[in-house]
Amino acid sequence: MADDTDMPQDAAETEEKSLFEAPPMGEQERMVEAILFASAEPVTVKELNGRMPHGCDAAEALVHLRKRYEGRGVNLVRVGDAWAIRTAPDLGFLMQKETVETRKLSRAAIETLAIVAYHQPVTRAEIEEIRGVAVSRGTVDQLLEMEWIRFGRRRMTPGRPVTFVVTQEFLDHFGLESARDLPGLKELRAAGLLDNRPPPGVMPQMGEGDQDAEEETAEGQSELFED
Amino acid sequence: MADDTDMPQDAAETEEKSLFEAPPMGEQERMVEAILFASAEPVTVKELNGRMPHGCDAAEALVHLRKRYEGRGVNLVRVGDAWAIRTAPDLGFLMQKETVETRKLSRAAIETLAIVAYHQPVTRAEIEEIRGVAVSRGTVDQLLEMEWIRFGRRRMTPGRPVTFVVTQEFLDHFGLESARDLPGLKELRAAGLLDNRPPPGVMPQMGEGDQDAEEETAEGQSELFED
Amino acid sequence: MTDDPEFDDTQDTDSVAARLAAEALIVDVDGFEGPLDLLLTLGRTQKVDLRKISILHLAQQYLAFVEKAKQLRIELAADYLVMAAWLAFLKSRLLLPPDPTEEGPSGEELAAHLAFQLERLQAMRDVAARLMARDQKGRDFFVRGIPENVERVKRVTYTATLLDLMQAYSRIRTRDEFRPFVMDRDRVFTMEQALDRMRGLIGFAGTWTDISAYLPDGWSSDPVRLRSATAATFAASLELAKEGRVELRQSDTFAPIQLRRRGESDG
Repeated sequence: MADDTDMPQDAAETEEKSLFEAPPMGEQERMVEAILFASAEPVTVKELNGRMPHGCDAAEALVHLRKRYEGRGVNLVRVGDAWAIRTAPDLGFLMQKETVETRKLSRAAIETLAIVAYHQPVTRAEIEEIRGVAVSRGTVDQLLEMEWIRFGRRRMTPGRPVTFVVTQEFLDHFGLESARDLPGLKELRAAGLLDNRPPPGVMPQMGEGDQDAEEETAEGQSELFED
Repeated sequence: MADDTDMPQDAAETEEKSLFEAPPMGEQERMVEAILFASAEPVTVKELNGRMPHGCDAAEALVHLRKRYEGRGVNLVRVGDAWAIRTAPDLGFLMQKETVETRKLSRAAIETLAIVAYHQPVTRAEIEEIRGVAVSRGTVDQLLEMEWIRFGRRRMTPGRPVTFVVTQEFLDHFGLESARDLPGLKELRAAGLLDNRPPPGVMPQMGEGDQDAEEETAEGQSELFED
Repeated sequence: MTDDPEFDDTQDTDSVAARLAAEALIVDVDGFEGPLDLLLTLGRTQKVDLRKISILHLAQQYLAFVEKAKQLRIELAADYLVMAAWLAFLKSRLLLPPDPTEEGPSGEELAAHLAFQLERLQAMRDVAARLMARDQKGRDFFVRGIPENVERVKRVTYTATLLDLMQAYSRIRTRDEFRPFVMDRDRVFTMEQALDRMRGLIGFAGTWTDISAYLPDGWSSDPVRLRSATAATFAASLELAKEGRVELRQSDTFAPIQLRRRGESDG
């Protein structure tokens, strides 16, 4: 189209003729394409014809061009009685630029996460029991969405409640090989992370529904306490 | 997410995999097409990749897309590290309506621009040495304002003079893929006309009239004139 | 010295040569961008490749120009005179046999550099013209007329450190450990207690009764105890309404909340 390299010998004659004859359809299509691309607003067929050389048929060129853009990343669309090139509707998501903002996890979320990590597999009721307050759906959803916790097996107790466990993603984020690597209470205390020193001999009471968790963590912790 | 409690392990794995599998190249080409059509400014490959789904290869998609638009009414052009869609230059006659009236540049501004383009990074003193006259502040300001030149790194010589380089906007404006494609660059280099050849011994100092320039460039100049 | 004469003012070589012959060059002195520009114009009159230019001849031309200006009492800018002095010095160096005791660059070296400067300036002017002759954006080719704005989407990611995690856990467990010691249960009336109490009483609540009537005895004098009992009783009422055992009503905001047993017939 662009390369009319094989111009006939009698170029002068052709040129003179072309003053009266419309350019080939391929050329007209290019013209419509360029005009629609550069225009600040949709262009009517009438205006296209007005801007193109005499004898052009913008309406026909539009038909060809529309076909050419079918299924492409941009399409030729009709806006009233005018035409414009627009992003294909399915690619609208590309017209967004994401900026990521990092925030600290809320206290409720970090506490819930800590309970899942130390007591997994743990049911929602057990989390509430340990925290002493209800766990909002939003908090659990947030942790699920972050892929730090996931659903574990259902507990084989009446109501078959779902349990939560931490994910590999969680372990990766916190640089742990397994949840068992989490320091136990004694270690936390030694590190000064427990503000209040309970009377000696008093061990933390787990929630009553917490049998599994108790079993699971006891081992992990005693292991840690050995050194 | 909430209800895939009983999702088998391998199903989860497949889903994770597909998140990291790039869309087919044809789809990637459409995406690049949509992004470039939507932008009046050139878009870098890096930004394209950032906006496209994970695993996409914008550089390869660009190769295909460029071919697709060869000879069309709009073309894919490279501008430095970035890409843009521009109307074909031979159709400029259709765009009287879109034509932007640019401020007429003075001869001094045009020569200064050429010197920056061919000698970049170049200090003000070097521009003055080449032109044989002081460069007025207005000339440099005009080129900076048009975003055709910008400040480059300071020269690591006494006085640490600032240098000027041409911008992506300059390349875009003159339809250059890179500063290496400047017309006649090779010939000039071959003829040694781009060498920084210090004048031997005593030569009259150029551009003595301009106080500003004098202050700013005194050190740069003396450096150039010392041997 | 002015810096920005119009670009279009570039002189046609032939006409300049003609005017030089007529010494009209001097009238045009303001049109030159300094001595180098003038030298380049003079050099072009030699009608040879700039690389073969005779610098000696050029120096003579320039000095003749300055001489003429003096005769015509035309004020030349200082840099034209500096250049004249330097060219006079260069001319003498080029004409006299080299003095081996003299320091500094030879006349040939100085002349070669001047020739280089002239050639370089001419080259820059040529490429500047070629650059401006290129297709230009907004004149020959055009950008997208309806660019789409890229919407900025802010995505928030949450993060926490291992320390946060451990501190949170410590906080919870510490609270657990101290619960028996710190909780002042004397002043707390729980919902369970209220429920137990109300379950026993609602059987008799056939007519609308203010729920405050269900407060336990001895809990209404101390404000803290009253608040706890009221809250527990209200929560228990809601629970019972949820179970379908009672009905609740309130005529207005802050109006008394009334309760009555739900009859089997309503069920």
